[in-house]
Amino acid sequence: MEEVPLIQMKNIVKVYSDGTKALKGVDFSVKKGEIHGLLGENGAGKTTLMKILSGMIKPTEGKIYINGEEVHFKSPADALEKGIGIVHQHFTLVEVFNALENIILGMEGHSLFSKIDVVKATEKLQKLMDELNFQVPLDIPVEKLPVGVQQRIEILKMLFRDVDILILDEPTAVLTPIEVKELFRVLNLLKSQGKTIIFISHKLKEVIEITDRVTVLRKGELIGTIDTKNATPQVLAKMMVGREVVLRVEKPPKEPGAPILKVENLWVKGDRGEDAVKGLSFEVHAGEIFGIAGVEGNGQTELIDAITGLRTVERGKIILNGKDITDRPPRELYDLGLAHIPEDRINMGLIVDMSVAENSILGLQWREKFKGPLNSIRWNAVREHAKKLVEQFDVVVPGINAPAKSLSGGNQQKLIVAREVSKEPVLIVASQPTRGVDVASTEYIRNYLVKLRNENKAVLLVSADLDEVTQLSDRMAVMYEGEFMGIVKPEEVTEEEIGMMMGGIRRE
Amino acid sequence: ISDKGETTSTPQYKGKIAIVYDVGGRGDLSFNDMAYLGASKAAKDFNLELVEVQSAKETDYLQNLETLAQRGEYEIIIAVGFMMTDAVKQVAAKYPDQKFAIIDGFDPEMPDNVMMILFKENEGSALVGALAGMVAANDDKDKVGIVLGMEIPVLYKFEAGYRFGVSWGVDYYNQKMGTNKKVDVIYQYTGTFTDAAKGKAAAQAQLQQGAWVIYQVAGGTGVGVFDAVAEALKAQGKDMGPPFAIGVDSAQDWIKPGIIIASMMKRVDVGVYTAVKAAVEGTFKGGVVELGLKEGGVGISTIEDVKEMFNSLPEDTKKQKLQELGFDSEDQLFAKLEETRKQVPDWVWQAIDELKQKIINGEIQVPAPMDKDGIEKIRNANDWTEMMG
Amino acid sequence: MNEKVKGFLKPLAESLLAVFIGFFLGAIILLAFGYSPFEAYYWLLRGSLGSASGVASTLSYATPIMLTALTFAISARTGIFNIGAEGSVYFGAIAAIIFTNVYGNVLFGLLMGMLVGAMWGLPAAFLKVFRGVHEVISTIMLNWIAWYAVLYLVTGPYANPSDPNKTILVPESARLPLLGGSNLSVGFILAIVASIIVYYILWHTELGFGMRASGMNPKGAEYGGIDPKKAIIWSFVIGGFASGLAGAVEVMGRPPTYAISQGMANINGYGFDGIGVALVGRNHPLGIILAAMFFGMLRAGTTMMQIGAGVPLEIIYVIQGIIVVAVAIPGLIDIFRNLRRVRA
Amino acid sequence: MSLGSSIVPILVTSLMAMVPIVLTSVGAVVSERAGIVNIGYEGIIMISAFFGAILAEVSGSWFIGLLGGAFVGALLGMLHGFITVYLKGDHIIPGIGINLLAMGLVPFGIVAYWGTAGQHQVPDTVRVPNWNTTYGNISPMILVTLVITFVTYWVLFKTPLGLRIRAMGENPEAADAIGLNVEKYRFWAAVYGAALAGLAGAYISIDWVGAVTKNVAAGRGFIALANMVFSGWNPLMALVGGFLFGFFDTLAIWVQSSQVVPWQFVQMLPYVMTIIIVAGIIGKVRPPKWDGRPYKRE
Ligand SMILES: Nc1ncnc2c1ncn2[C@@H]1O[C@H](COP(=O)(O)OP(=O)(O)OP(=O)(O)O)[C@@H](O)[C@H]1O
Ligand SMILES: Nc1ncnc2c1ncn2[C@@H]1O[C@H](COP(=O)(O)OP(=O)(O)OP(=O)(O)O)[C@@H](O)[C@H]1O
Ligand SMILES: [Mg+2]
Ligand SMILES: [Mg+2]
Repeated sequence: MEEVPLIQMKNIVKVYSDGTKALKGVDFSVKKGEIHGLLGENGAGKTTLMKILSGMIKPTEGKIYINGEEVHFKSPADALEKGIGIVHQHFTLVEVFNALENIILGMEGHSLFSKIDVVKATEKLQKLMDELNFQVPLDIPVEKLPVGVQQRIEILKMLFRDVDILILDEPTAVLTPIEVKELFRVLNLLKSQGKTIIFISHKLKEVIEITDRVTVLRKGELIGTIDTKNATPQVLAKMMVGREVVLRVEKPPKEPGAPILKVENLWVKGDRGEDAVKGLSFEVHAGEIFGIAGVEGNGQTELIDAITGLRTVERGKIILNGKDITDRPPRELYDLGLAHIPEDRINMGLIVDMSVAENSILGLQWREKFKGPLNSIRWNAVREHAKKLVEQFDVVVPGINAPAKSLSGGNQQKLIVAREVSKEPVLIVASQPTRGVDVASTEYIRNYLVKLRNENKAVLLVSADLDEVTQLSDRMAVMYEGEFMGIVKPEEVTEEEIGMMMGGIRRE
Repeated sequence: ISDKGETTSTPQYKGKIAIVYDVGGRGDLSFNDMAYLGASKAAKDFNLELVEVQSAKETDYLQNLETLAQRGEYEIIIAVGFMMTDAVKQVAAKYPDQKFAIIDGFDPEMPDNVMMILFKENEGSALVGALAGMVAANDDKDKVGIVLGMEIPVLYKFEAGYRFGVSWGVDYYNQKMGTNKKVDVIYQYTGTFTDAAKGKAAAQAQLQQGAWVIYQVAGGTGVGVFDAVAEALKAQGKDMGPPFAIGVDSAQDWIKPGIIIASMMKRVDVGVYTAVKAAVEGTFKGGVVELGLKEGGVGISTIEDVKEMFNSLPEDTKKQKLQELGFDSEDQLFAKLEETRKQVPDWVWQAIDELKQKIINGEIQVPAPMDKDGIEKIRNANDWTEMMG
Repeated sequence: MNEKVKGFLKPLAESLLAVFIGFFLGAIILLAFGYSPFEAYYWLLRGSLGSASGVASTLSYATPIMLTALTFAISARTGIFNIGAEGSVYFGAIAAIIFTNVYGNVLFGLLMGMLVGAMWGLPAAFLKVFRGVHEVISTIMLNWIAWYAVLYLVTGPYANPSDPNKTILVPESARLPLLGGSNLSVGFILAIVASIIVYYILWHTELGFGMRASGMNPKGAEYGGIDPKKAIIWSFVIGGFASGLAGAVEVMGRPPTYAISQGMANINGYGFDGIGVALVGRNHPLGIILAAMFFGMLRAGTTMMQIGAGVPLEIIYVIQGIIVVAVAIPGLIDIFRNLRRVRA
Repeated sequence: MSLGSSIVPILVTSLMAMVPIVLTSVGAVVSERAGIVNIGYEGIIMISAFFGAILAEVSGSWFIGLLGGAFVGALLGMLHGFITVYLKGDHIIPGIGINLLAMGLVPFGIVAYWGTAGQHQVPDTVRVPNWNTTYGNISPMILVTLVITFVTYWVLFKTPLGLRIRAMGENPEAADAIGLNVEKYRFWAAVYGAALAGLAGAYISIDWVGAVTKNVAAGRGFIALANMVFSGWNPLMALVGGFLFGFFDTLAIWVQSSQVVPWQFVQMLPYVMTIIIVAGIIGKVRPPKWDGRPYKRE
């Protein structure tokens, strides 16, 4: 007799209000007591599917069954009611609240108007933490806690609600290897207690290590579900990407030229006043791609911000082409030959409400060829410029007067790359240049970075995608808590060595 | 009412007159209402249709007057308030055949189709000042108060007249009783004509400092003055002064019976009536018409005045007000007002009459400063004779 | 091109719908108090558009609120809610009076009015940029401060010795010429020109590019080599110019007064009316020209509305308020479309 | 009489003047703690003062008048909440609209309903009974204001409801994710804020000054907003700030009689103080993170 799955999602379709078709009829089922992996590239629809299962959003079409019984979730409350809890990819914590407040929020345990019984709540939580041997400080505002601890709070928040089904959306993306190990211990413990876990990740090895079964999505479609014991990284990768060969970039050997960017003993503070970059020194040469790898949140953002003039430097010096550019505004840097592909294209790289044409001159608007008399902008020249960029880089746009927000993510990124290259820079700072970008565009952008290097430009590349860094870089560094764990040539290190550096072990 | 504004003249009326109110508007229980009183009385007496136009802002005056003048169908257009002076001047020049009257407005170059009706508020204020001064002295108090609106020079005439009257009244008392009392005037420009809360706070401050009678010259802000005095009385378990408040412009006594002992009446109604009468009877002449005590243009309110003012209200409003005040009939209201006045000895009222006569026959001249220096001189003067000089 | 037209038509339609809602609810209120809305609106229209002088007064009313609306709009485009136009109007007016009495020249008066108005924009700008004070709070406070400061000048040092009810007059040599014997001065044309200049600045200059970019996305603007702080300061300054001009025009070109009257009754309230105009005009200078003329029409029509239909003029403010609340409803048009669909 | 011996009457007047500002500020604190900005309190105070007086007169009961004022405020809060919470509209614009509306509706209503222009005095019989002292009246509303302030503080910072409200203003996504109905909490917080402003309006018209004038709020709605910022979004501090405003306003009137400085400058003082305080203190206080931002789930 066929066992009834705990969760069954049938023919799920999701069309977002802007017309994006995120899911195109996906079937998904999970058995009780298993750890079920959900795998897929960026934008495959993993998060969307889980948001539907957790009641955050409603499917455009499709049915959900829990224990064989159809359910209609109007809100997360309904899903929690059925024992389904989710830890989101982007944490949903109230930053000024402490862990206790975050965890008991909505579950305070008595009438809305009576005093919160902190002692009782603490006791209950402490018991839970002791059971799992999974501790967090309860009385410190969570914004002061490291991300690893924040994630524990998120997990405890769900366990406090006695969920039977725990969904974790890319929980390991921000964790060090040691923290990952600890997380896996707890997940196995929970499984032994009879809980069901859905585990989302891009990381094949992790999925193979922790899950019982894996479901793979690609571009909003179900590719299939297999038992993990039958899976190899090669099989999964093929399902995920849809072709056998993983991206390869042609990179002819090249002698680096003179140093273009020099960073000397750089100290930079993060948003919360902590030292995010701690005394970094390095050089990037002409005709070289210098890659920086590492788990996100280890100071990469602050480093790039400082170099590109968006964050003040605490101590140290930045020199571009022989000129001291420490704490100079972006405008001056661009005039000195800097181009910057920022990690956040929606909030930084583009003014998404402005047109493609307007965006095509962001950071160049004062250049001679766009300027007319009386501080005016020569829109004809701008439009020509935009048309040229769009053609050269094959950016798919409804029209150059269309707002940038109407472009797909990949095309937005291409537009940014095109514009930055049009600055005719000597140094390109590229931060997560292919995040959330489809395979074809990824290939294009990576090859373009190599082309720039071949044209004797200096490229500083920051990426959380280890493959990207190792494939593109001539030299690479691994960043950990604001410091470099070592600067190496990619072909001279093993993946294990890099993994250790990412986990904070310095290489001598 | 559908053809109310059409140019076809309505057969049952002999003609039309128009009145333009200033931003205070009809129903202010004060200045504009007095104008209405005069206009409606004239309209009735001379069988005229009355058209009323309200102004929301100062910039409306020109347009309101011009719109009316353009129609060329009014016997006279009456502009209520000095703020309209410039507008009247301009429109009158453009429409020389149209007769105008302006209340409170003066301009030396005004065209001669405009009658400028001015009032000697200083004279009226002197009478209520004398009342205040004598009541205070008689009750052995040494302070009276005046709460004014925004500090604009028109108000200096009120302040000066009041100060003059207080000083005269105390002097009268001292001579009568052989004493040597002094009564100071606490004054306060609240900076607003509309915030009753400010008026109340100002009056409270004055009462706390010992003011025994408070004269309000502050429009909507004055409402708070009445309330503050009422409260102070209530705190002493009284429903009748002293301390008293004094009203302004119209006979406001009925608004808070027992609390307002009298009002400085500015007979805008008389002015308006005079102008309409002149226009209708063909005796209209441009230029200044100044109405003081002598002409009955200002004065201290009598019970009769209050009755007239009260009766000019629409019947519904009257009923509603009586009910709000807690009276069954008008008679009850007026009885209460009579009683209020009895709180003050008869000789005080007689003395006020005496002052009035002296002003009328020119024996006494009440100062009327028009600027800051002028009022400063009055404030610093030692007694009323010094003020006159 | 097509997108541009569409981007223009929808807001226009929404504003028209808001106007319709305002009139509709206004009619209900009129009916509730026993007035005839048809008569009221008939006389309103007739008074404002039915004659040459009606049109002139419509445009006279439109002039200052068009300028103060520009103040609001240019800052809104920079992501700022500047409600401090009121204060700049006061200062612009008093400056025009003071300086034309020093040197009786039209251009000089306008210039000084604008300059002082713009300077009054600076405190709020600096508080925002350097101290992080929210501009809604600071401009509200600064409006009060401006009110008392200018009131002091009006009643004190610059009171008119021969007519204490107002300030000294703008000398004849510094008065704005009137158009064709009407009461409408060239101030109206200045306001139109100012609108076009603001349009030009916002959409055709590097400065405007930076301002709009900062308004939509300050982080992106900074990345794009724009200093959002500078953009904010400029938005206050340009806004101050417009409101200062409004004040100057009111005293230099609004017969019969040519002065500030006591209580500043002839120059107050324009700042707040301007916000409504800007919102109905969708913070677009061209929309503002239309909206200002519409609001001017409402004001100009009230005289005839009173004479003809006996309706209290405050109803006009009620209608204005309803229109602005309606404008605040996002996607008004879509909501109506859906309603229609539901009913059909 | 020296200023020193005037201290008791000044304090009494200050307490009475404090009530509308504190009520409105405390309401605004709750609303903004839940993330809803409303700059229409000025208009709400005006409209509620008007309808509060009508309701008191019609019913013959001051109690109904106060409740009615709060109720009318609540209705306007619902309008604001509907636009900002459910339709995800801008938070500033509806407030501007409500203020404009009030500037027309109240003068129009005074003429249309009572037949007097610019002002209407509320009869003593329907005014809130006060304790008459020789230093001035003391209204029970002072006590009510204190109670409301302390209870609001307690609820906001000690109870589950408060925890939830604050979560809505800091991170509605977090609240949403654990099954709390963000829209419901935000909406009712906006209504609560407006209802307290409505109560403040009714207090002005049927208690404190006993009159409805066409400018009955006289800027107090705006002062209350400034006071809310000053308080760091904390009801207890709002009480302190509101008292200080009342105090300085009253003091200005007492000091003014001396005529040492032009009165205009004395009147300016509270506003200058606000700016100085807000500019100086703002570095330390921070508004709720999602204050004024519509929350959309998708
Ligand atoms: N709120 C939204 N509105 C419109 N489109 C959206 C929205 N959220 C996600 N999408 C789109 O839906 C698609 C699926 O997104 P989803 O977040 O589910 O992907 P994912 O598999 O979780 O990717 P990642 O690995 O990057 O987290 C993408 O194309 C994304 O751009
Ligand atoms: N708001 C919008 N207005 C107009 N067109 C839009 C809008 N959003 C998306 N589109 C169009 O719909 C198409 C699909 O967009 P979508 O974001 O789903 O792309 P995608 O498949 O995720 O691509 P990518 O991998 O590049 O992100 C794009 O061509 C885009 O131009
Ligand atoms: Mg995801
Ligand atoms: Mg995409």
